Parts: sequence; C-alpha cells; structure tokens
Amino acid sequence: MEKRVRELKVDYGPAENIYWVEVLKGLWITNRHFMVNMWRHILHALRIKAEKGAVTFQYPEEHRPIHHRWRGRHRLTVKQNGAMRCTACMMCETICPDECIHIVPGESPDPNVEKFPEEFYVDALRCCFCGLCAEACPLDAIRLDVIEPEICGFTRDIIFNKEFLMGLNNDRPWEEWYIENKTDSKEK
Amino acid sequence: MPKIKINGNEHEFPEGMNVLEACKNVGIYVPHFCYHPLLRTVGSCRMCKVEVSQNMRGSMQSRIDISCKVEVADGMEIRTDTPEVKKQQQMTLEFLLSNHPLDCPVCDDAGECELQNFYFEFGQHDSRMIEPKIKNRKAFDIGRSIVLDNERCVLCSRCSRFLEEVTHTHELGIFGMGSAESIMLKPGARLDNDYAGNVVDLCPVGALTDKDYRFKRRVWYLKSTPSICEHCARGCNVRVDWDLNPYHWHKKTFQMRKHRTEATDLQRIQRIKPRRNDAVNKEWICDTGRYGYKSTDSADRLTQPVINESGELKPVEAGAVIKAFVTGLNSAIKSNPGKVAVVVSPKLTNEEIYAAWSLFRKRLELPNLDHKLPVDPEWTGDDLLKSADPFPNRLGCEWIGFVPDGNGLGVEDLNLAISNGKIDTLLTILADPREFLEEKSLSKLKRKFFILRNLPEDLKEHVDAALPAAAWGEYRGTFTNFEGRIQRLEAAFDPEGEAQPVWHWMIELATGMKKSLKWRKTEDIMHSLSDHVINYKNLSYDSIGPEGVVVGDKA
Amino acid sequence: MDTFFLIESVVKIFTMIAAVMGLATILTWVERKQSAVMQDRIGANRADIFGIRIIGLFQPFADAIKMITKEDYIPPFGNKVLHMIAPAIAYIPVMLLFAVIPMGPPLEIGGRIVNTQIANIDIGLLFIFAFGGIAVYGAVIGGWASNNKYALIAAIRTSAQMISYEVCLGLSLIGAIMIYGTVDLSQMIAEQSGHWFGWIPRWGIFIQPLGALLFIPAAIAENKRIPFDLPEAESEIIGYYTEYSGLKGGLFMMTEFIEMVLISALFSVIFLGGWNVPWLEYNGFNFPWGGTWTLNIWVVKGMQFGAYFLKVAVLIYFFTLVRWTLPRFRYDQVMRLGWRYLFPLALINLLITGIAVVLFA
Amino acid sequence: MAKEYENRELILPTKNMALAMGPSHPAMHGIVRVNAKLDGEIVVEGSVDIGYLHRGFEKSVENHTWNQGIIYTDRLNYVSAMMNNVGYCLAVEKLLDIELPPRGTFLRVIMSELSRVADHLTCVAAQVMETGAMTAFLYAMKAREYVWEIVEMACGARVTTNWTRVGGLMADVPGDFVDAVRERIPLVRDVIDELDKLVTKNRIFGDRYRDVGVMTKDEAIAWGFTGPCIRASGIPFDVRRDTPYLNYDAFDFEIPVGTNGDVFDRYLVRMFEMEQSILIVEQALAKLPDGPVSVDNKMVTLPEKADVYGSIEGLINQFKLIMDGHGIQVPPGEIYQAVEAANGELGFYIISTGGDTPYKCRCRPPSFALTAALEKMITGQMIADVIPIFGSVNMIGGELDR
Amino acid sequence: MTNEELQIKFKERFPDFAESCIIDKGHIVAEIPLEHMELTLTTLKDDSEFDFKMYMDFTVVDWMERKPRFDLVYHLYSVEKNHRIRIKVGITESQSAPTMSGLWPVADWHEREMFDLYGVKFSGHPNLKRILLYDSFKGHPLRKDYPVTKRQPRIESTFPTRDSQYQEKDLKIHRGD
Repeated sequence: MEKRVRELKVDYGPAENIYWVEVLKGLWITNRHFMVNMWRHILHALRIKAEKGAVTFQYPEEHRPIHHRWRGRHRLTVKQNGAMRCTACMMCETICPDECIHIVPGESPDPNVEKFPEEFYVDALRCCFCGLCAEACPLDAIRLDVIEPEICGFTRDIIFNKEFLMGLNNDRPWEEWYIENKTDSKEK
Repeated sequence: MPKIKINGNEHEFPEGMNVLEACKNVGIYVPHFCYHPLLRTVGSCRMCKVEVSQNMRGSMQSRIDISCKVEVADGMEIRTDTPEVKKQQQMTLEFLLSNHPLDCPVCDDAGECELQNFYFEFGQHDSRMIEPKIKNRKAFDIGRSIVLDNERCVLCSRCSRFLEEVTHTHELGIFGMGSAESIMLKPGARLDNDYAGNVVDLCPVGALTDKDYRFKRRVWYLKSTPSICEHCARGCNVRVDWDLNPYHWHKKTFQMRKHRTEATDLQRIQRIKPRRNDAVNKEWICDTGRYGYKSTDSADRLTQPVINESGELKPVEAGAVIKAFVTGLNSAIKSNPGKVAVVVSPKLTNEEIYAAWSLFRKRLELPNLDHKLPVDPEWTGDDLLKSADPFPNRLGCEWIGFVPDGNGLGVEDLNLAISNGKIDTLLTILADPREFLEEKSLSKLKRKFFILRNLPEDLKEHVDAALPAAAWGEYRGTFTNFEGRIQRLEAAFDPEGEAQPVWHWMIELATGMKKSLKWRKTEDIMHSLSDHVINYKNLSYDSIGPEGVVVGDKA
Repeated sequence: MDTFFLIESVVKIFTMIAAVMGLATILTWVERKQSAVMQDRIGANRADIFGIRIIGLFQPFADAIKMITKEDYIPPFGNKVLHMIAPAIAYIPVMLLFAVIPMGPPLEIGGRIVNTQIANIDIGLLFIFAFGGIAVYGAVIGGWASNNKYALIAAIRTSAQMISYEVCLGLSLIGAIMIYGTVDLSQMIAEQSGHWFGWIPRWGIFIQPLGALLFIPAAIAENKRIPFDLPEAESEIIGYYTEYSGLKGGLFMMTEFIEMVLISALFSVIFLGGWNVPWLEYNGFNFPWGGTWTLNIWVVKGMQFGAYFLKVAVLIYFFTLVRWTLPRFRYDQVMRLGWRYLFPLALINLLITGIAVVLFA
Repeated sequence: MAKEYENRELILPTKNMALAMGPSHPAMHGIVRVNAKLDGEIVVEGSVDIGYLHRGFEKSVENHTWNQGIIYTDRLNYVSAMMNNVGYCLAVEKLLDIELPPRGTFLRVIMSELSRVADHLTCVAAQVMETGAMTAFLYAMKAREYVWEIVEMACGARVTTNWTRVGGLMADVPGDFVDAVRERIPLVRDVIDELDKLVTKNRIFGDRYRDVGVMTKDEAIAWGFTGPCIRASGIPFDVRRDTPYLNYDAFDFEIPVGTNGDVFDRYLVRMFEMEQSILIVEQALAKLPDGPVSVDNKMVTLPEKADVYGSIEGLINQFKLIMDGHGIQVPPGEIYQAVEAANGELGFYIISTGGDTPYKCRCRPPSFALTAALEKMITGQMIADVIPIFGSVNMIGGELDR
Repeated sequence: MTNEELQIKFKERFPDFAESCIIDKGHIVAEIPLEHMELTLTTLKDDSEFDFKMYMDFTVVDWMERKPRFDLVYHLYSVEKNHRIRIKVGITESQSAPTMSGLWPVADWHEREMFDLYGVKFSGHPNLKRILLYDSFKGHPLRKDYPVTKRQPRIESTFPTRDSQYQEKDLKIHRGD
C-alpha cells in the first residue's frame, strides 16, 4: 500500500493559554477516576460488588491470574510409578544458553532403565526462564509450569537439586527444602 | 587408468578403486554403514546406492547399485543426486530405522551416530511405523570394556570383520535369520583381546559402546586435540577428547555443596580415539593406550612444588624448590661433578630431552646422564601395534645423546656406585627411582631431587624436593618413534595447578644456576634442536605433517 | 492576665498543636491513599498492628518510627550547625502561623467570649506574611549547608521562587483586606457573614474572584508543591533536602503538609467565609424564601465548626488532586508566570478593587 | 534562552558548575550519566557517559547457537522484546532463504505492533512522569499491562519473551488469543485518549516540551536519527514502508511527521503511532489466516512433540537440531536486516561462515544514535530540560549498551 | 532508485573498484581500499546522485586469519532516494582509519565503540577513548582471540583511602577463586 503521511500540529488557542481551562479539564479526569474508584471501593468493602476499584493486585494475598502458558519454575515430571522420567540425555543442558543446568548421569538401579541423572541441578539465579529446556526435552521430563512467582525468598544462593525439582509434585514448600539442605551442607 | 563421470564431471581413478572411494576423492560423500576402507567389503547395509550407467552390450544401461561393490571402469557414469537415488537411500534408511529403538537420549553414540547424520542429510522422512518395534537384547556385557546393544545394531558386521581380519580372534559373529538376526559372541568367547576397544570406533551406530566412556559425557561436549600415544615406541596417532565443563562445575560451583567427588568427574580427558595414519597405526590403537590416560587426573597427581622440611613434604612456591635444586646441585658439582647422576625417562619429548641435555651436558658438563630405564617385565609387545619397548621416545634420547659420558655411569651402574659412595646426588625426571634403584641405595643418597607428574604415597619419604611436571595432554612437543618417525603432540588444556612442562623447569633451573637457556616456547627449542642435532636437521613444526616424518639413518 | 485566660490559652495551644500535627500526619496517609485511588491503585496498606490494617492508617505511625530510628546523616563537608538548625527554621515559623488562624467560631463559655484563635491579634494577616517570609530560610539554609550541588541549586531556586511568589501572595490578598478593612482574621470572617440580596453569601470569593484565582497558584508556590515544586523536582534535582535523613528530613516533609493545612485554612478564611454556612445564623437557618429552621446554639456552633473543617478538607483534596495531576514548571516559566502574569494581574485586581471601594464605600 | 544572560560576566564574575547527573539519578535509570557544566540553570556544555549496562551482546550471540541467540535479543529493548526477536529471526531466515507461512507472518505483525504500543506507552509515560505528572504515568502503565497480558498469553512471559524461533514461532497462539486482543484494544484506546486529554493541550506540558531539544531535518539525518525522533523532525522515514519486511504492505496506516523536531513533536508522533499500531492490529486480526506458524523444514524447525515422543525419526530430528555443532546449518553469507522497532531502525548485521553459530551478529541499536545526539540537544538548554529531552529519545539501556 | 541502477552508477563513478560492487541478498556491497575510503565516502555523501546523508550503521568484522585482519563495514542510507549501500574497507591491526566524524557527527560515537570493542584506531578522531567499557579494561573483547570466558577485575579503585588488602580480596571474590 502507498505511503501516507500525516503532519501533526497542535496549536494553543486562548483557552489553552490561560492555563486554567486545561488544568481543570485534567483535574476533572483524575477527579472522575477518584470518584469512580472510591465508589467501587465502597461497594467492594460492603460486599455488594466483587470487583474492586483498583487494577493492581495485593500480591502475597492475591495473585495475578496467570495464563496457562506461563513459564515459571522448573519441575521434573515423574512416571506413573513415581520414578523420574529424565534419562539424562543432556538435551536441556546443551540448549540452555545460561549453562544453568548441570546433570551428572549414571547407571540406573532400575533394570528397565539404562541411564538416569544421579544429580540434576538447576541454578535458578542463572536461569533466564527462556523455556528452551522444556522445548528441547525429548521425554517431557522437564517443564516450567510451576506457578510460583517468587524464587528468592531470603537468599540469593539457590540451586535446585533433583529431589526438590521432583518434590514439587507433592507441593512441598521450597523453604522447607532449603532449610534441610542448608543444615545438611553445614554439617558437612 | 579408467576415466569415469561423476555427476557429469569426468575424473580419472586408479584401477580397482570402488565407486564409493572415487566419489569420496572428488568430495561427494556417499552414505554408508558397512563399508570401511581398511576392512573387506561386504555390501550388507545397502545404504551407499548410486546410479551407475555403464556400456553393456553396446548400449548405456543404468542401474541403481551399491557403490562399495562397484569398481570403477572406463566410460562409467555415476550419478549420486538423482531423485531415484535419494529415494532409495531414504527407503533404506527408513528400513534401518523401522526397528531402531528410541534410544538417542541414553545412547552414548548420539552426536556421532551415522544414523542420525544420514537421517538429517539424506532421509528427512516422516515416520510411517505403527507396529510395535522388535525387542532385543540390551546393554549386554560382552567383554572387559565393551557393552553390546542389539536393538541399535544395523548389522553392518564391521566389528566381526575387524576381529576376523585384523586381530584374527573371531569373538563376534552374526547369528539368526530375518528379524532375529543379530550380532553375538561366539560360544564360550569373550571380547577381551588387546584391541577390543576398536570395535566401538568401528560401530557406525551405538550398538557397541565403551564401558569406560559409558554415560560419562555427551559426544558433542567434547573438544578434540590431536596427539601421540605415549605408551609404547610405536607412537600411535590418537585424538584426545576432553571437556573441562564438569571439572569447572565441580571445582567452582559445587565445592560448597554435597556432590560426587569420584575421580571420574574431575577427569579432563574423557576418552582417547585413534587417528588414521596408515604409516603407523592405520586406524587402530590398543587398549593400553586407549585407557591409559587416567594418570593425568589421578589422585596422586603432583600439582604443587614440594620440599622436605624435617621429614615432611610441604607445598611451597616454585622459586623455593628451584633454589633448593640449585644449591644442592651446585654444592655437589663443586665437590665433584661425577657425584651427580641425572636420569630421565624416555617419556620426555625431544624438546625436553634437548633442554635437559643442554643444561646438564653442555652447560654443566655432567658425566652421569642416562635415560635407559629398565623395561617393566610384565610388558609384552605384539606383532600388530604394541612395540616391545614401552617408552615413546627412546630413539630421540639416543640421538640427542642423553647417555653417559665416556667414563660416566649409566642407570645399571647406579646401585653399585651409590653403595660405593661414588654418587650422592640424584635428579630424576619423570622416572620413579625405585624402578632402577634398590631401596637401600635410595636411602643412602644424600640429595634426591625429582621432577614428577605423579607422586605415589610410598615415594614421599624419599623426596628432598620435587617439581610438578605437566602430564600427557597438557604440553606439546615431538616424539621420535622406534622407526625414526617424528610426530607432533599438541596441548589439549593448561597444566593442572602449578605444573609446568619439563623444558620450562629446565629453563628455570638454568636461570637459577646462572646458565642461561633462552627459549620461550617449544618452537624455539625445536629450532636449536634442528641446528645442533644431525638427525633433526632442517626440521620444524611446520615440516612435520599430520603423518609425521621419518628422519635420520632410518629414512 | 487572669487564670481563665491562662488556662484558655494553654488549652488552645495544645489543641492547635495536636490538631495541626494530627492533621499533618493524617495528610501523609491522605496523600498516599488519594493518589492511589486516583491512579487506580490501592496504596500503602502494609503496616499493621497485630494483623489489623484499617486501610493503611497505621502507615503514618510506621513512617514516624522509621524516621526516628533512621541514621541521622550529616554530610561531612557541609556546615554542620546550619545543617542541624535548618529544619527547625523551616518548621517553627510555619507552626507559629497557626497562632492567628482561627479554629472555628468564637464560643461563649461561662459568659465569656472565647476566641478559637490562640492569639487574637489585630495584625493577623501581616503576622502571617511576616513569619511566612522566614520559612524560606529553612529551605535555603538547608540546601546550602548540605554542601551538595543538587541541594544548592534547589536552595537557589527556593529563594528565587518563594520571594517572587510572596509578592503575588500578598497582593492577591490586599484586595480582600481593602474590602474588609481589616487584617484581623476573625474580623474578616465576621465581615463575610450575611448575604447579598438575601441569596448570595457574602464570601470573599464572590467579590474577589481574581484575587482567589491568583491566591491559589501563589499559595501552592509558597508551599513548594507540584506544579511549583522546583525546589524539590525529584526527577531533576533531587531537592534541597537531598542530604537530610531521619527526623530532620521528616521535619521538612512535615512542614510541607502543615503548610498545606495552613493555606487551606487561609483560603477558607479569606475567600470562603471561614465557618460561615449560607443562611445559617446564630438561631438557625433563615432561608431567603422565608422559611426558618430554629436550632440550638450549640448545634449551630457545631455546624459552623463542621463547615470550617469541611472547607479545609475539600481544599486539601483539591490541592492533592493538583499535585498528582499536573507536571511542574520550568524555572524560567515559574519566574515568567510570577512576574509577568500574576504580578500585573494582582496589580490590576488591586486597582479595580480600589476603584470599587472608593466608588461604593 | 541563553541570550538573556549573555553579558553576565560584566555584571558579576561567575564560575561554571560541573554537575554529574547519574548514573544513580532518578531520571537516568541508573544506566547513563550526563556530565553537565552549568551556568546557573543553563547547561553550557554536556557530555554523556554510557556503558553501564554493557553485557557483551555480540560476544554472547557469537558463542551460542542461532536459536539461543534469540534470548539475548530479548534484552535489547526490553520493553518491546518481541520486535527484537522478530528482527533477529528475519535476518537469520533471510540467510537461510526461507519464508514463513502466512499465519506466522501475521502473528509477528500483530505482536510487533502491540509491542510498539507498549513501548510508546512506556516512553510517553516516563516522559510525562519525569516532568512531575505521576498519575498519567500510572494510567499508561495500566494500559501497558493490558498489552503485556497478551504478550504473556502468546509466549508465557511478559518481558523476556523469547517468542520467535528461526523459521517460525515458539508455538501457535492459544485459541482465545484473538478474542483477548479484541477485548483489550478498546481498553488501551481509552487510556490513550485519557492521556491525550491530560497532556496534549495542557499548557504546562506544552511549555515544558515545546522548543526543547530541537533537531532540524538536516541535523536529524546527520545524527542518524530514526523512528519517531526523525519523524518528529519532519522526515517521513519508516522502515515499514521504505524497506518493507514481513507483510506490512498489506496494511493501511499513516506515518505521522512533526513540524519542529522538538520534544513535543516526538510526543505527538508517538501518540499518533499508537493509534496507527492499533489500527494495524485490527486489520491483521481481521485477516488472520489459519495454518502452521513455522516453516515445514526439518533442517530448521523442531519436530512436533508427538513425533519426538513416539518415533525415532522425530527423536533424531530433535537431537540433530539441538546438539552443539549439529543444529541449524546456516549457509555462509552476510545480511543486514532492518526492522522498524519502537525507537527506530533496529538492524541486525549477521555474518555466517556456515555452521550452527553466527560468526558475527551486530545489532544496530536505534537508541545509540539518539543518545549520541543528546549532547547536542541539551547544550544551551536549562537543566530541567535535560529530563524531557532524555525522556523523549527513549533511551533503553539494554539496547544502547548491548 | 533500484539497486541495479545504483550499482551501475557506482561503477561509473568509481571505476577503480567497480568489480567489487555486487548485489548480495538485495544489498549493494562494495569493497574499497583504505586509502580511497575517505574520498569515496565523502563523495557518496555529498554527491546528489548518491545522497547517502544518513550514516546508518558502522561495525567492524574480525577475520582472524585473513590479511588484512579487519573489515570496516559502513551501512549508508539515503533518506531522499531511499536506497542503501554497504561499504567494506579492509584494515590491518597497525593501520588506522580516517575518522568520519567530520562528515557525520554520529560517527563519533560509533567509532569510539569500535575502538573500544575491536581496537581499531581512527586518525583525527576528536575524542578516541573507550565508550562502553571502563578505561582500565585490557584488551578488546570482540576480537576473535579474546576468550569468551575471560574475566577481568572491575575498575581498580583510585581512592587512596581504601585498604589495598580489601581490593585484593574483592578481586578474588569477583574472579571466583
């Protein structure tokens, strides 16, 4: 299609030049927002209407609705018998641009499975949550579908290990795991 | 010499060459599984199909044929790019893949697997297989170092041909018919010969895998450096496959956390693979060379200069050890240069030997220099590759002249000389003194200096001062093999800790003794070496090609 | 000086301080909450006592605790003494001004007329001008003593801006003074009671519309709030109190809120009739259409107190609305506005008022 | 302005004051420093320091595979990351000589234009906020949130999108995507209208923005301006029309130009462009075809997950595309691909020497030229003008410093 | 103007390096020897036939083994005529290129950037110093022989008050050893 050009020009007339007209118009907009929101807040507080007067979310109590495609934290999926799906093929480690995944492969104790990861680390602070690992996985073993926005609670030293990444399936809070792990390493 | 046309272009090839090789020579790669240039041609995989047009009974007739079995003939026309050829290759590949298990995630061969490469390059078909795949034996232990997986096998028979034609040991064979056909051990046999590891290299897919490398690292992580095996005088051409990544992870990121501390994780060399050199080792290496890399990162590796302080070895800075070396040697030489013995191992490269020779013979004029370490009685050579001499550079030592002076003492005289008190100072380079000295003469020595790669626990009591030497894979240089062939080895990675190549320590030592050796890198030493030693005349790193050069009176 | 007067004065002083400080504290909450609601947010509501939050009303207390416990940083190369006293210089004159601001209608207690001003002096407005002029020193000295380039620029801007706008502020009120014929604030309110034609309240805004219109920008400029917050201008120069922390920084902020109460009160006193409610007289409502609604005298007084408070509250709401809606001027634009527009307009206003006073008086 | 003070030396001997604004300064976002020499309120001399956010974009991309490079482009202009994704992938696709199926192209257009809306909203909002009007800023942020919700729906993340792949997209958009966009467009429009009413005619804004940071036509060209800034100077240069890419030829939209080249014109251009972008999105939504979003080429696109889990062919394909040294094999060659990003021409100059990693990947950041001209624009202005000028060039640190 | 017309014009105007002017994937590419660079670029800018008034992009390519080692790559654009050209100039490590900051003011920063990242020197540049990296940075990171994993200490503190021991410690922490 042809290139259409439009010249923009805004000239101020006397109404604009005396400040007060446009200032009051602007004030009217913000005032209207205040009044409407206040009304909604009151209705919400009185439990008359469910919607509230603000577009923000009060984070810890109230979570933003997240689309199901959300790329959150990693987890390792398990088979029906509870064993991990991962076979340490290193696809995720290979494609990871941040080198945040480290896998130590080994011979599986299960005779039906040849190879499995003896250790599976995800350095969550290196991770950029690009989702390439889930895309690369040939076995649907790693996913980024844990909807849990916070990753660092009170520390910046977070490396998830295999048990934790699998343990997410039974909803164990990560702090618990972290405290266990931390005391572990202290003793050693 | 027959002239043939390949994809329209005319070329000339020697008589008897097959079409596959001919295509390879002009840069057209024909996919193949079973064909191997060093083995008998069987034509079992049917992958290398090309269109062959030949004058038969007066008219050009074209057919699709396997290129490995067709010899070039005058007037032949080959096409590798017709749709029919493509289709045939694709269909062959589809057949081969129809029963192939979904094993790429666990297969060690993924990344250098010909099935993968050919699928990507020649196949690219969609799967049509809906029947269940045939199950077969998996992860079957067939020998000291080999694991067999029959499901992945494409029955190319390279392995059994190798065992028949090269080693003549006949451990593997093909049994069964139809879909039950599979590679198996012959009854009562186990794949335990000295060259068993080669079947892994030969296997184009992941059916035969190496226990030593099993699940260790993925192939595509490895970086390769060409090198020369140091385990016998043959000087087989090898490739060092190494990866520093897990090493760094464990050293840096995970040292604070619980992690496996097994030595395998900290190994930098992951595996050794042969390089093709028809003049030396064709494409085979023995298992001694293949699995002999582990001392580079073994637990007893000496990574820091150590000095004996009141009966205890303490890691110190290199300067302190050099100083100890210098004062010890100087005082011994001042009293009598004949009281000092220097023994080097013929594992040193030509450059290192020359550096040591320049210091001890040319500058210090010591009479008692020798390299003739006794050969381990357990070592036996064979007529395929393994030489009777387990040292890679004995000829180089002789040529450079690291031998006793006219009336100097050799290694075999040392025991007697020490007990007589004729010798009280010993410097050995890369050699364990207990190989040639008795325990009592070792303890009788006044000064004992060592330059070592590995310091075993039970040698520590005898050490006065020791410098760490770079291990195999950490330095570059040249070896002279038993037939006078000079070959280059390259450094794969930096030396561990404070270790340095021997020539570097020689230069430091010379500086400490005020005898200047002015070299900066191995090229400089090679330069002086070619100037001063007759056999190495006009030699430089560039003139040593990938196959090496034979020099001296052997040429 | 009798005992009653002493008691009365002490009670008034403490009431005033409590009222002003309380109002200023609540204003920090109001400012946050009002801006939040304007901006479709919820606003600060995290501070709680035993889990009770009451829409963030504890936030000012949390702020106070934070300010008290914060490190009181004194820049090492500045003038320490001046740096220390600058917040006080800013804060004290503003507090002093409330001595002449009436809190409500005079009460009759025990037969005595009790004025709700702390000091019922005749020169109320002049007092305000005089002490309001001192407030500029706080900002200037604070900015200068910090030995910070940003603070210095801010200090210079403060002095220029406040001195300029004090002129407009004064001139915009002189019209009202001429009409009321007094500078006593209670007297001015009293002048504004009653109606013209029985319908229109005799508020200052109706006879001094231009004066009121000029008073608002001048007052905001004196208050150093957007759109005249050049001395602060957070995103340009961080403000004259860049180097202040803890309680001293808090005093500067508090001053701002107190000043806002002050100008609201002043505006309602001079232009909105103070505590006057249309048609409300001492005995109740006397509507112009003839109806009356008799009320108890205390109810009337309560309504007048309420009206006064309401006027101040609405003005504060208005000023906050302005502060969060408008951008700030540039330095030269502020000066141009002050000297080229507001100042001549104020003079014209004065001229017209003078003529009118001469003609109709 | 400066004329009024020309003879100051005669009256009072004065010294200029050096003032370092940034990097820790509220308006400098922590990523740039303006070293100003002040004569009173006037900037006599200004210089700009950058590099506080330098991450080695080029070196990183050179050391990663083609698809891994996309995540680094996310971080260039992190407000409209999808446009960077699109630009990079277009360049690589040109080297590979492949063309996207129509649905993929349309989706790229839709998301690019929505990103442009988000970026312009951010720029206008920040510009307004830095002159003191907080409420307008938050209204714009609210609208940007609507856009980012759509972005999240398409790719699962809001800022670091990593949405495109060489030869297609990460995945097709979910089924409710079109409805969601249609639902949010009026909301965004409302906010833009509101912003317009609050700002455009208000004289306080006008005074702050007019005749500030003026770049004439010739200056704008000489300083390499592109995007809204060059259009504000009166030159209708738009990569979407002048060197068309994707299928922008199929859409009808207007190119706004300003008259003075000052901050106010840049604001007007951005406001008008948001309207046009929404128009393009509406046109694209109406025409959005069905079909695949990625090219059907086993050498480039990852196979379907069902194939990977169920057949050896798919598994091999997956492995070959991911393993180091195998991957997507881009033929040797070089390409310069420009796209009209929110700030101007975003060019990717990519050199391939064959193999699975780029040999060189130069990014031509639009902000770079604009920030280079900042020195010129602020000289002679007042210190308070530095802020709107700086806001109007919309310097994004990730893009500037790479 | 179409690419082909521009190519013909370029060849007419600069017959010395006419054969180097090719069309590659829709772009006109021309290679120019270093000594002719200044004159050529000036002509390209000032000649109304070419009218390359806009200095779109400038970068350097490091071809490690090749001689000369670097390529200066200019992308020029004409706003009036809407055409683009890519100019390549080979340069060795020791040579220095003439600065273009006199012709296009924006070249100032572009050249500083390339000096910073590649170490290519520009003669006559008014302010040739590092722009993205800090002054004490050693080496030029975009050269192919600069290892990607190489680490350098951050800016060395110039404050005399700071204890040198702390510096040592900080550096160690940063390096990760």
